[in-house]
Amino acid sequence: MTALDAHIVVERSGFRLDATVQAAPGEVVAVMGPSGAGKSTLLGVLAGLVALDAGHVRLGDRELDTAPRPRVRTTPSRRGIVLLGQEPRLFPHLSAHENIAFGLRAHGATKQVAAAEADQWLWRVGLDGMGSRRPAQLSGGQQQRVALARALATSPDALLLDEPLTSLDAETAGDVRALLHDQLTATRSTAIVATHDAVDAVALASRLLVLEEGRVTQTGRVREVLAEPATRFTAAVAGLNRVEGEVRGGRWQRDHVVLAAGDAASAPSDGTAVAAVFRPSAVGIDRTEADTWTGALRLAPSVVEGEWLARVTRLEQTPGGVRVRTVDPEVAVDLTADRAAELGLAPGLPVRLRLDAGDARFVPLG
Amino acid sequence: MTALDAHIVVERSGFRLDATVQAAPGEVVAVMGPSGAGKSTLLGVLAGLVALDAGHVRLGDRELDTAPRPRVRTTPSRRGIVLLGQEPRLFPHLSAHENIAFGLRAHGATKQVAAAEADQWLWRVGLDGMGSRRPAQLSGGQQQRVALARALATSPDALLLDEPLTSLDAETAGDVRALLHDQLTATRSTAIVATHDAVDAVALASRLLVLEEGRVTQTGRVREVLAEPATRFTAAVAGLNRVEGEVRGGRWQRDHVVLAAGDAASAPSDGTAVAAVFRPSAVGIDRTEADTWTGALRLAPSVVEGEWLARVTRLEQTPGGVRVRTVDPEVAVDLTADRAAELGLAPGLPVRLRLDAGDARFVPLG
Amino acid sequence: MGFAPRVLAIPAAIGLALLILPLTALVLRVQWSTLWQDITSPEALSALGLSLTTGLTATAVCVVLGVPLALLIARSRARTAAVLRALVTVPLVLPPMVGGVAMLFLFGRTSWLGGVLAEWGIRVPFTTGAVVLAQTFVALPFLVLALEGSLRTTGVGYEQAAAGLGAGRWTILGRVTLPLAAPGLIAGIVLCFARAVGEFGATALFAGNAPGVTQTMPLAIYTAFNGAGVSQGSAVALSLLLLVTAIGVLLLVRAWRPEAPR
Amino acid sequence: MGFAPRVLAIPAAIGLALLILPLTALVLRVQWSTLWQDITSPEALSALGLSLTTGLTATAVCVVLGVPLALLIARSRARTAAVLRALVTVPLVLPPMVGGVAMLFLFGRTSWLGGVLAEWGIRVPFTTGAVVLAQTFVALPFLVLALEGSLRTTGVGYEQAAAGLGAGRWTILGRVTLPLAAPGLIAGIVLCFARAVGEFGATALFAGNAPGVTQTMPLAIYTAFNGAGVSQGSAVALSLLLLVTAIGVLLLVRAWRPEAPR
Amino acid sequence: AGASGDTAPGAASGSTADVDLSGELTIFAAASLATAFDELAARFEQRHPSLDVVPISYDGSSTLATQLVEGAPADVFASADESTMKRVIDAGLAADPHPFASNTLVIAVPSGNPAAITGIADLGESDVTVVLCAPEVPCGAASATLLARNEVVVSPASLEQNVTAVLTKVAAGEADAGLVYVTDALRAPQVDAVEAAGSADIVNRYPIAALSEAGNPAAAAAFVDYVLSAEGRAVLEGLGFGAP
Ligand SMILES: Nc1ncnc2c1ncn2[C@@H]1O[C@H](COP(=O)(O)OP(=O)(O)OP(=O)(O)O)[C@@H](O)[C@H]1O
Ligand SMILES: Nc1ncnc2c1ncn2[C@@H]1O[C@H](COP(=O)(O)OP(=O)(O)OP(=O)(O)O)[C@@H](O)[C@H]1O
Ligand SMILES: [Mg+2]
Ligand SMILES: [Mg+2]
Repeated sequence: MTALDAHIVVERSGFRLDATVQAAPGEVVAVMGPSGAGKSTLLGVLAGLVALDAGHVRLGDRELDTAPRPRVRTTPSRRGIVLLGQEPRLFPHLSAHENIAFGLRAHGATKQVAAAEADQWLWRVGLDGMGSRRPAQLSGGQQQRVALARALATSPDALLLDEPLTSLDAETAGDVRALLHDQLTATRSTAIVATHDAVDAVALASRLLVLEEGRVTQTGRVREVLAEPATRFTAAVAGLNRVEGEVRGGRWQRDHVVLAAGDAASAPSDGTAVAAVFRPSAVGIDRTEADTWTGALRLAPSVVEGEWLARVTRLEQTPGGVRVRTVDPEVAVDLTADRAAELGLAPGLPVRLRLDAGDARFVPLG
Repeated sequence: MTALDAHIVVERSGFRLDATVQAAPGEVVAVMGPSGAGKSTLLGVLAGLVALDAGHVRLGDRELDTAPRPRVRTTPSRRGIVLLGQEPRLFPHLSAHENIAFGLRAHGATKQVAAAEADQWLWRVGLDGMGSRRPAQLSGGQQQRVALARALATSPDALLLDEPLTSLDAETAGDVRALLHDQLTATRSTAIVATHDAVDAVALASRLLVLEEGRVTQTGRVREVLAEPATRFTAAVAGLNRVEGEVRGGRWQRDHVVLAAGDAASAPSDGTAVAAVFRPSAVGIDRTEADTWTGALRLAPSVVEGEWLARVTRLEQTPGGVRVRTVDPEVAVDLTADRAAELGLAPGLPVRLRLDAGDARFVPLG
Repeated sequence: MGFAPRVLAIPAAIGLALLILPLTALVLRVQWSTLWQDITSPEALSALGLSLTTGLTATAVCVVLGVPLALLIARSRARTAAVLRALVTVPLVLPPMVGGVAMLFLFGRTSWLGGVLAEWGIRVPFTTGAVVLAQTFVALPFLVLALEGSLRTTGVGYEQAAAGLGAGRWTILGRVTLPLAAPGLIAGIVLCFARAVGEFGATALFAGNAPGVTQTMPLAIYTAFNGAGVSQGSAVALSLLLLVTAIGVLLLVRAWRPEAPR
Repeated sequence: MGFAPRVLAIPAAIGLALLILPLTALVLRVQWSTLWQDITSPEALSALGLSLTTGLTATAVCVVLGVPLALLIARSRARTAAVLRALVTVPLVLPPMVGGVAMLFLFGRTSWLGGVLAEWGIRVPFTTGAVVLAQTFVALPFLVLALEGSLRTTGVGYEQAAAGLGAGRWTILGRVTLPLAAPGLIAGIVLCFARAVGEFGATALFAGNAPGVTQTMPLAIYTAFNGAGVSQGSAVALSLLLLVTAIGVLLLVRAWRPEAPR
Repeated sequence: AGASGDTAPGAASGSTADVDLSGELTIFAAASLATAFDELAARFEQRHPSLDVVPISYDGSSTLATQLVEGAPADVFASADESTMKRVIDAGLAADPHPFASNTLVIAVPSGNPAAITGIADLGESDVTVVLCAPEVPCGAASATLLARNEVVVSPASLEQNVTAVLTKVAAGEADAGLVYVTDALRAPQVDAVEAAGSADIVNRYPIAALSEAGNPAAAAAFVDYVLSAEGRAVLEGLGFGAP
């Protein structure tokens, strides 16, 4: 049995969303995707704020929406679904406390109960004593927490959260994430959480759905998706390099990059398209003997397994050190700040990259 | 010479901001702090949107604000400072293109120039072809990018960015971060960037200012601050454990946790307060022989250097595996998902933690 | 003046002066000797009572009919909204007297509707009900247009948020839509009540000028003005009475401002 | 009806009917035989021309004075705003006839101001200028109150964003504040123009009724209505003419909607 | 009170005084009759204690006529001119109107007569600001005739909608002179009257009629009779109205 089962098609000029979403009762599904992929639109359809152009939305055994015909459209308040939108949209004329109570009252709580619960929720999101403030008198992160409390407090059949933890600092985000996790688990809510942070997806959801340009490009258990990203985007989310190539004679190859493909060698036949997935920190980096790209190419030995020449395109400072981005193929390399200083890298320079095939995972392309 | 020099005091019921900010010409300063610490208020004062209760704001050799008397208050448009607020507040009645051109026009560009530049900026933030859309027809991340382009396009003397990269996915955020970095470097803009992400601070800023409850708790070069966090908050941002204790006889001690304090032993005298800082992944974890906390305590040997008993309070799924939070003292431990499953941890269980003193850094308390 | 150019204080002051100076001139001409007598005469008080009763009733009717109408227009597509707005604007343009004639033509006994009503024994014109009807007719557009402006400015974002939280339509209306449009609603109610209380032309024709039944303050002022010669003393006195009372009522309306945004 | 309860369509329809049916009744009584003659008579056309000129001028004056005044009120603290709003509301409540007398008291040659003006050789009453003045006096509150409602609803968030981008006060006013309050501004202009064009009482007393100089349409209609003639045919015809013209102008105002939000 | 009117219907008024009238009496009267009819109604009510004279509705004659045609409930209608009364008669609402008073024009000037107006010829002077009633309304029609007879050409500053408007402008000192009815000039304290040559020939007559749909026909007839009676006439004359 599925709690939520939807096939959603929305047509807009220059954009088409066509996605299937399913969630078992009590299951939390994370939705990730690049900016503009259609995450908010998807949630908007489920909440009844965006009209369906084709498909259906089912919750439990109720048909909430169908289109194009017979056209059914259940009004948002009758869906038993609560949406926390990407813009929190706290009611500016109500205090933080009244904002939280609003959701509770809308779900039928009496005045007293709503007031008492709202107090509790304020405390839970760390805003004890700020209940009487208007949203305009709260900081961005405080507003975000009130909005989250307002949505969570309603404990609906299904909860839709659109980037619930943005504008929170690491520490507060951690606390709120734990609160959210506990609440979702305790109420056994079916929930869909759109997020940009793999940390949220892993911590909150059991399944991950990757949406790109309106289509689902990958779906599965969160850790599995992150470990075997099917697209560049998912690899970036997981913080991994992903290079597409093919397997020939037990070796994985992409242009002049060749790796000994251990288990990928069991692929049915030569020429299978396979992506190599590896962590940026697993890649070794060295200056080449020559100072210029053409010089480096001239000096380059013929293809060596696990080693290749690359050109630096960008250096990015990261908390752990420096991330070096190279082409072709596009590979990111992490190294410590000391090592980066020692190498004296700069965009445009040629470098020699090394990768132990054991550090790579080979994923056949779907 | 400093480009920006401000001492900012703002009084509000239950909140007092009292902070000094300085930035050299062309310097980028990151401001981090918990939700509600006063970051947006600080930027609001610099931009002239929030009134100063005491102190001053100087830009170059111009006195922009002084208070309480003589009270000077320069109108926002005369400051040569541009603020990208936490809420992007794109003008709903103008298209994306017109929104970007608005900032340019406000800075005196002619219509043609503004239009041409706006086109370029749309392209730079990856929104080519979406220029004619109204903000309501853009996704959250697209709006954020338009707002950023609108602010950057003006190339002002000083730029204030309040969480410029929220609601962007990892990949887009990376691209925009690089764009922002290039732009700040190329125009040698003095900039203050409020952010919740250490990645932003490291990539964009040379100095970091940590603001907590309205006060500056730490300031310095970004990497140094992150390496030697002076508060729990900063440690959380840097992803580190920070435990305060004291040095006695060449050993660092906090309750029943004792570490051999190598270089901290050179501290002037015994009893000096010193914080131990270490990565969660550097901590080893094991089940105790006993299944209950009291049982574990009973069985515990006397104090052993580099080992202590702790109780699990929370388990958090992370992309890398599992983070185990323990008390007392509060220490987070990272371990792989496999290892976590093998240990069968749960909140409330006692565990034995191990830390090699070589993995810890000892920071005397200021 | 917030972020507005400061020189605008000059036209603002001129505007205010234009509105206030004539009233000052009026007050200066008040005959203080007879003022008390004029405003406490039984006719004056009965007219005042009638004005307040009918004015408040008409305002209530306008709220009941006008708020839905404003919502309808504000949430219609641009084209439909334009047509509806034009229809609502029409009665505004009409000199009120013509409005009164029109209502007489609609409800009078020579009309079809008037005939039907007469058969049921209902006579609309020349009753206190007719006063309320006339006032509603002239005042309704003000409420609708002022509120519609605010409703459109507010947009549907917060309504969506409320719907996303599972709030029903009535809850959204009462707790979100109207409170957020409160400045416009209050402006509308003020305009509406002021127009209803000051209404003269349509009432004079459609309801008549029967003291105690349909003679509201403006009609009493008109009668005093026309009848008692040109001393205008009592007309001015009555005007002041009307003014003070209406302002009093309006200040009460202002005081009721449940949840003002920002 | 957006997120509003659907049953509200019923009162909305009733409200609309109340506004439209009387006009239908009026149209039904038009004497088609003399209609063309009535509305093309030189007097009618001159009155119409005068009405349009003065109405548009008065509206322009109202915009120039009223927009700053609305801004002043909308961006004042609650207490100041309440006082200012009450002052602006006063002229609304006054029957226009009394307003006319008040203006006569202010600008008439027996008054101090009138005396000063007379010394400079300026006479205000009996001139077209007086018509504009009277219309401005009665119409200004509508613009101010309707716009103020919208300005307050919009808030200062976007103005802050614009200031944060370095925009000057005039830019903010022209490109942000007014476009965002456009629904209210347009509602205000519509109310203002409609009230100015329909204005009768104050004009009649303050400006008089000289054809070609101060005889606007409502005065012409009133004259026709009170005329010795046996039927009000020409009064009705003139009313229709006024109506159609005013609606035409208002539709033009609507068409001008530079940058409508949402 | 003796009945000595020159028209027959009023003759019986003395005797009807004894008839016991009861119920309500509703009167519609032209605005310029306000003072006179308030007085008359009060006296009439005193004579007939069980009769309740509803406060009189005053307005422009034309407005009242329109209302009567559309069904306004009234027993008596007193109009300021005969053509308006004709509209009511044409609608079948009244049968025989009786003129009960008349009025003539005078020149109204602000008190003190600042422009030193001495006669109708002065109204033609170009430096004199004159306001008149609009020719469409009765007093305007009379004014036009009067001026034409005296061959005076006036360029009025304004053609007012009614007498009150003329008086207001004169009283405010805004106009130097205006043509109004005698009764109006008498009522206005800040206004002096100057005789207009030939005005006696141009008389405006006020007709009164009991309405055929009157709810209280007896009282209506009695009131009409009372107005026409000597006592009624005396009251009217006291306020400046002439004989019909
Ligand atoms: N009202 C609208 N009209 C037309 N297009 C729209 C509208 N709203 C959104 N879009 C477009 O639809 C696409 C999907 O938008 P959506 O808001 O669902 O993206 P998203 O995945 O939530 O992105 P983000 O991560 O930036 O919030 C985008 O390309 C956007 O530009
Ligand atoms: N208008 C206001 N009136 C009163 N208090 C306010 C107002 N605005 C903000 N505050 C309070 O001032 C403090 C600082 O707010 P500020 O917005 O500067 O925080 P912040 O550091 O930007 O937080 P965040 O990371 O959540 O955006 C908060 O405690 C907030 O509640
Ligand atoms: Mg989104
Ligand atoms: Mg902030």
